[in-house]
Amino acid sequence: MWKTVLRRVLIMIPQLIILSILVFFLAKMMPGDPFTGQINPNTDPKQLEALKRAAGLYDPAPVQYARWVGNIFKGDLGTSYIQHVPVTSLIADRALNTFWLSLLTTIISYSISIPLGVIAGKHQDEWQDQAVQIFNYVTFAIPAFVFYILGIWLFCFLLGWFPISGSVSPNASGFWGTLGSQLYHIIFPAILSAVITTTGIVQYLRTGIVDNKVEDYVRTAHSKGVPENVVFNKHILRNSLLPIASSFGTVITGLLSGSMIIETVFSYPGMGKLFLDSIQQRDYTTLTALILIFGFLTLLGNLLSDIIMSIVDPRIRIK
Amino acid sequence: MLKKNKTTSTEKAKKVQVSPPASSFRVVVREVVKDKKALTAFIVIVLILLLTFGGSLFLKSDKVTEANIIEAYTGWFTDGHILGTDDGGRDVLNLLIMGGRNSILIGLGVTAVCETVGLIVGLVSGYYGGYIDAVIMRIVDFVQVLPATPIEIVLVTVIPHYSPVTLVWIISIFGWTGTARYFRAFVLSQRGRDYVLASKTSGSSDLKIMFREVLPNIGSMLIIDVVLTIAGNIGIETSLSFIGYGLPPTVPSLGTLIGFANDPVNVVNRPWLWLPATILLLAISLSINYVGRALQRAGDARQRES
Amino acid sequence: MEKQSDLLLDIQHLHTAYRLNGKFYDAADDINLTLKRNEILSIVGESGCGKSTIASSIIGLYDHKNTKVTGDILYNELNLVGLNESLFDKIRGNKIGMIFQDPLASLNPLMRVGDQVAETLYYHTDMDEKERHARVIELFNQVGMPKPEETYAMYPFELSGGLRQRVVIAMAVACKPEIIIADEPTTALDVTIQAQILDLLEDIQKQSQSGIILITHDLGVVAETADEVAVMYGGQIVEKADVKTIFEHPLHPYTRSLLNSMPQSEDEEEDLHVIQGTVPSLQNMPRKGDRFAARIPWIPASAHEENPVMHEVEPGHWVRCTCWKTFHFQDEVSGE
Amino acid sequence: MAKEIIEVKNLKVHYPIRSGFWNRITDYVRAVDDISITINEGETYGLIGESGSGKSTTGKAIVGVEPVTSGSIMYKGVDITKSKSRHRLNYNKDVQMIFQDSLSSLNPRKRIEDIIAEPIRNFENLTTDQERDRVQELLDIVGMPSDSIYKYPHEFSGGQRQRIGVARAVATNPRLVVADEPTSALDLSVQAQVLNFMKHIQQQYNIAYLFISHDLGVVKHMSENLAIMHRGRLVEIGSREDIYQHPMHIYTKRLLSAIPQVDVEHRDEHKKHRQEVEQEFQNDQSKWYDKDGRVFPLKHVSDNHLVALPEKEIIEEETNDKEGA
Repeated sequence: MWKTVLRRVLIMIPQLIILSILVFFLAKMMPGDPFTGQINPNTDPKQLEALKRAAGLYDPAPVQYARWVGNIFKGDLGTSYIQHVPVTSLIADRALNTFWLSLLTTIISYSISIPLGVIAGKHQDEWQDQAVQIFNYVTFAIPAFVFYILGIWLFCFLLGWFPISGSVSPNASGFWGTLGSQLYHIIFPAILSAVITTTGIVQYLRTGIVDNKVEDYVRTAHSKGVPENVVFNKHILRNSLLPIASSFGTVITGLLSGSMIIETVFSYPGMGKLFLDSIQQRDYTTLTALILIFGFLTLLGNLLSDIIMSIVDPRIRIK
Repeated sequence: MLKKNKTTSTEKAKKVQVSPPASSFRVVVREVVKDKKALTAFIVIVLILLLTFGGSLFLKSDKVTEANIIEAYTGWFTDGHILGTDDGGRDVLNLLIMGGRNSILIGLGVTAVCETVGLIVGLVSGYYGGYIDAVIMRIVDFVQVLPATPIEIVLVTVIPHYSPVTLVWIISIFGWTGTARYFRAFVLSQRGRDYVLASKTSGSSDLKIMFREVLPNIGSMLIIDVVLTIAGNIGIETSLSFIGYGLPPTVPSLGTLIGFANDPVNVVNRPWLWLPATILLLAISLSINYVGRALQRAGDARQRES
Repeated sequence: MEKQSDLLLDIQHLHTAYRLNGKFYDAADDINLTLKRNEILSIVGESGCGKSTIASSIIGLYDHKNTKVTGDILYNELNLVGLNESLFDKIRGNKIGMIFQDPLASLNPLMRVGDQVAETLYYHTDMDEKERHARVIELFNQVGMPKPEETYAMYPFELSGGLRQRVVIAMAVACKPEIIIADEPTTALDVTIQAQILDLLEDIQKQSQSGIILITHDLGVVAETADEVAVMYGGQIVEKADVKTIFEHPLHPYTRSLLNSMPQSEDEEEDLHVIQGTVPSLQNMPRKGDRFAARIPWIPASAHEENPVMHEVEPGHWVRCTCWKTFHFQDEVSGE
Repeated sequence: MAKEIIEVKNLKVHYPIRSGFWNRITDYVRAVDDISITINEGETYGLIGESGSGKSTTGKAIVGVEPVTSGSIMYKGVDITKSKSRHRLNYNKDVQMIFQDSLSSLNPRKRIEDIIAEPIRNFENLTTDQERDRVQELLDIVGMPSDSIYKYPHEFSGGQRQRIGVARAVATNPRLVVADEPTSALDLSVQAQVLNFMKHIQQQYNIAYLFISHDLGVVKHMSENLAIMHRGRLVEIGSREDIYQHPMHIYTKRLLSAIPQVDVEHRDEHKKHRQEVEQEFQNDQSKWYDKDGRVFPLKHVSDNHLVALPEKEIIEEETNDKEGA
């Protein structure tokens, strides 16, 4: 198994390299440079040229790339054009916000979708299943942002149950007060994005259960005199949960790309919001760093999926 | 004499009732007519198409998007604006019609590109297998792990002479991989079937086998995938427009209209700006998906039969 | 006279119907069979004749929503038809063991094979985990598993077809059941493995004094292993006798046709016998008259009974319909 | 002496096994490992083996749909293991195939007419009318009604579909048809029908069959000469009589003894004999297989009876036995 995992990690290296090259060229395509907005507009153009030359902006691309990568390894992702602070520190607390939102979303998402998938699979074609199918169809069909808008309109504006923006109330004080306020701000966006991400898991689980139910080995288990509910839990459900376990990584990946929209709708200060703010302000260093981080996390999510799969599936584990 | 006998037997055969495995098109018609809810969904789609495509025939795009500050934020049913006006005094109904058409067109455009590319890549990868497949799948894997939305947004902002066509290409960069995977898996399962081998021994070329033997078996899958992908792609375009990085500002989109809801003032006080567009997009997404699901069920049922 | 206790299973007027497009059709139609201790009863017939339906009816494994079972399946005075599920679970795997056709599909792919065998013991014995493990190893030895200890921790995909079927057999006989139902146990296996598996079944039967119902389409397997034989066509038993009688004095036209179409005759140059027409589907099966009549059209309708029933032509030899009396093959006519 | 139609020489089909950390090729699966057979015009040549013995791979290599690792397959004096030479010869016009799974081998979305006409369209220039007449004629030969041409595969039963498969295989008047387990998915009575049609067509058009099967009863009924395969190699080649009456290799004996016999009277003797042979097979592995478990090269014991014999003593011992018998 360790060989499989190690090989899988090694596969990530070329992917990372290609990703970084891609991001590098994307960054090159963007207008502006580190001196934009930093230097007094009255500076002599010749002096500016000299500064740029000294900063290596006229070096051949590979040299610049190598320097850029070298800096990344040193933990230097550049300085924000606009805020004039290191990008890393800019991203750090935003990343934490996104992390909490994603974590809560994931927890809610699985705690909704697994029971729903089990109910639908167990009561295939009965009313329970049909109800889940309707839920599933709606969450699949509605574009996420439409769902968020309708949700915020109904629950935040009309009913006034949840705050419409921010990550914490400015009036919150004390440890518990702050935490409570944070949770209050985070819970609704988390529920909304959790509901919209259930589709895949519910569908996989339902299909898995429905398919496994008619497998011969289930008949064998019955013929051994294993009670019905044990056959379901021990044989059918366990085997159907396997592919779900590996979906974990991809769910995280999905949340990352979804963070942009949910954070916009709720004005939640996370990485997605930071990304959109940066693009609006033409803060290209921050943008580049964020794309790189997004890409890296996506790769990591996929790696996680594969590793989980290789641990839980004996057919991959033993080899 | 012998010759004559043969022709008569052939003619007799022609009269015999034949029931081919229903063609993809027939499945569409039959399933949609049989399922009343799907029929309703289908009618909704037709109505929306009539409204948006038919309506936009009577509109001039530059007129629709022309700003007229004096008339800004007119409410519903006032001054001849059934759905009021936006911040630039533009008629929301006109924007809705044009935006609906544009969003659907982008969805169709992206689907056309992605399905074509995905189908060809899936066919080649699945049929040839081996190294060709391995290389193609590595590429697919890589494109799939790229963070699509951020890159799309950056491309939208950095590409010069940016137009709706550019947007179609940008979204398509990331859209073809799912389709390619889907068809590859199917072709891979067909490749092992003996009818492909039988065609080979019958002297048919690889190209002929791929397009004349394997492709017809994909037919209904393709239709289902196209229908569901259109809905998904409309979603992607409107999402991007919603956050301000989809269609150019001069080109109306449902996403842009819904984007008005990002301002709390609009949410509470000016629902005409975003609510109609939200409802229209909801109707489009739900009905297209419903038809897609109905087709999928039909396809599954047929697979079980054979 | 046989002792009463030798009778393991007494099936009377069993009807098993499946729902198709809202209507029920008998897939097993008025089945009467008995299974005795130390006996191998073989049910033989072509695909779709209803032989597996009988097996699933006995062990109570069918889709309860779309299947209707009537009649009696008596096991020690206990009627298995309509038996409460929790009671049935005490019998399945314990008193009745089942072996299926495809050994790979019948094993849980994600569970160690040893644990799968031990699961049976868990539900029917008081053994603790250690004892169960020991018993599984013992069983693996008994079914001729080359390395029982190593095999215990293996997954089905790591074993060959023959070894997988040995696991399935170990599972079926773990609790020393009185009745073993083997549904096409060797169809998915090579002939050399088939021979070993059949031998194994016979050995187990001798040791445990159980009765085996062997369901197969292979007449050779029947001839080699069975004691009693029931030949099925179109959901009905058409001929029933001991194995010698079936192969040496077959009477029913279907039995005779089947035996004739086997490519084992000494005269290789001659054409094989072909049974005209095809087996009608469940929905199109004629429910009146002789179901095989349509495939022997040269026999006059008057030769068939209106409602064919089983006749005991000799003690223990039962044949459905009276058409066998006038039956002859087509070429026998032209030869006259 | 019959003229030979195809000569397989030292055919090898190996698949790489990748393992270890770098997924390098560490070994090969020797699916077909150095086999040579000759098929004569108009005869049925039986190829017998258990699953995984390489018999199907051999068949596919002969039809030209399985890439060959080494060795040659000579047809009309040309080695057809290269696709170029197959193309030049229009090889598949003369060498066709019948498959085991009749449903899988017929494209579900094509009508019977188009299925049977496919090889005709690729190899012959016929007008639409001529082509249709040819298809009708072929359906007639395999006993299918003429209205079948407008139907689709799913409308037929397994036996009927297999007859359509036979019609397609003989559409271009081939000289050799490779039949890969053509009846093993069929019921007994339907199997009889298909086998009868195959024999009739053979007599009518002088087609040679390579009949691949695991069923020794069927092969005995069909073929004059046969070869037994085990672990990718041939263990014994000979006439029907050689193999069934005087088997020499322990594996052949084991295979033959394992066939269930419809002889209730003697079933106990048969069982005893089978178990003795099995015992011998288990005990004498080292005598009949080399240290890697490979079958030895074939040696002539008579003109056309070849056996994979290891040492001289056994040959003598066995031939003595044979003479004694």
